[in-house]
Amino acid sequence: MSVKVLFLGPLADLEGASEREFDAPLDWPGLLSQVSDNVAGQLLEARVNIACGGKVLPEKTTLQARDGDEVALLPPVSGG
Amino acid sequence: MSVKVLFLGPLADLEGASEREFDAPLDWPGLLSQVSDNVAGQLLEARVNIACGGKVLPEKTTLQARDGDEVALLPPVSGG
Amino acid sequence: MARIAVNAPVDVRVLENGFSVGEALAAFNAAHPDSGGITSFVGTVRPDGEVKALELTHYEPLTLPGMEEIAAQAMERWSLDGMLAWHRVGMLTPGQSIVLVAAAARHRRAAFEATDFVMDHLKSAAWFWKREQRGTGADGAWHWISPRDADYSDRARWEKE
Amino acid sequence: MARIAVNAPVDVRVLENGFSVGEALAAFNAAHPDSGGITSFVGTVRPDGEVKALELTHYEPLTLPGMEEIAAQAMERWSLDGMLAWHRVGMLTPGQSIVLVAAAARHRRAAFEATDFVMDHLKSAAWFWKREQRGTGADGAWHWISPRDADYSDRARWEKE
Repeated sequence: MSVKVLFLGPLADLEGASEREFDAPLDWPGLLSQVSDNVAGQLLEARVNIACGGKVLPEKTTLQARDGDEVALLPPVSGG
Repeated sequence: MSVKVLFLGPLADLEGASEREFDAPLDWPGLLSQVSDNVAGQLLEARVNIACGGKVLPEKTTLQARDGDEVALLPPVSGG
Repeated sequence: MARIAVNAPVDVRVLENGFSVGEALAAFNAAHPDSGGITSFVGTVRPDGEVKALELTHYEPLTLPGMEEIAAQAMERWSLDGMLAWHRVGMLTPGQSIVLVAAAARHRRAAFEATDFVMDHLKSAAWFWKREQRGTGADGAWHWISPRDADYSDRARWEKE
Repeated sequence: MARIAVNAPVDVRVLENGFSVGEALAAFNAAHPDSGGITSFVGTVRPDGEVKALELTHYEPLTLPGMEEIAAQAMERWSLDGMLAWHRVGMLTPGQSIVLVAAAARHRRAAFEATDFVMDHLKSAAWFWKREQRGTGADGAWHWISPRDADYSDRARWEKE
């Protein structure tokens, strides 16, 4: 009964890990309370997105991850 | 004592020749009177330029070609 | 003759290994023989300063679908015969190509604008993160590259009213 | 490795014979290893309709100096590492390349705009004239291609206030 949370890009450095397992179900308050303070601060920024089950959430505070879901924390991108 | 006049692009079709020799010196009225009527009509269009001695004339009515000069009649271009 | 083939009309790839820009463009040209104009952009790891390496990470479930969506938007917005968008991931060294975008169109303005549009979106609206290794030590230090303000304003140019 | 070499920073050519776009761009990339971005445009004889051939004539005393002036304006107006502008003359068949323009720059917007600028000027402000052979007979009929209104308005975009 767990949710895999991935820390992408610079968030992995802030968390000190590129992925962690949290108990399912996992919602927005549960996520904020279990990640590091630095990452929690980042998650409150508008430019940081969350994907669940391979879909970016239009509104990240609606996160409702269930057992087996993969949640990705997506900081501002820089491609090209 | 002659000036070589080149008819570039579609002007060669209008003139029926790609080059002709005119007596030197050759000025703007002399040019207009010796080319075909069709080409003379084109020369009066703002988008038709004249080069003399390898330089485009800023004001074509100032043409003053001397013996040995090459005069080029340059219709609207289409490159690329 | 090109040794590689590209898909028509749209060829979008996330590449784990290096690629030849010349071969890719030759193949793209070959795939669009009826297009009057082809515009391309290639972005390369600059060997400036002390940069030793560039690492590009991505989030695989989103990366390719996101790039395909960007290409589809370009195909819909302009009258294009074809579009290519290739983006590297992994470890790159100075001089290697990061990204290649090309557009084939009957008219050159469409090709220019579509290539420009796709690049602006790959820069700041596709799921890549990059960091550079700089410094003089054996390992050097890694620095994440943040998007520049210009990257956001470049992309905002395309927002419809 | 590229079999041809391009001059840096500026390589302007009027070409009597066909050229390989892939090789030219590979050589241009090789000549500008420090540039982060390279934009290119290639224009090709379209095999649409009944076109059998395209003939490009020019006025040699003006052609190359005029193209060099266009390239110099681009180098002055944008911060560029390099510029390539090649234009064919003579008889071309469908599928052959007419023109290749490329710009190398640190920032991609400069490369895009400079390539766009040079193309707009080669279209309607360089000393080339082109005509197409169309039709079903053995010889077909030749038709001069006039510049389009769009060619003039595209170029007018670059006029400074």
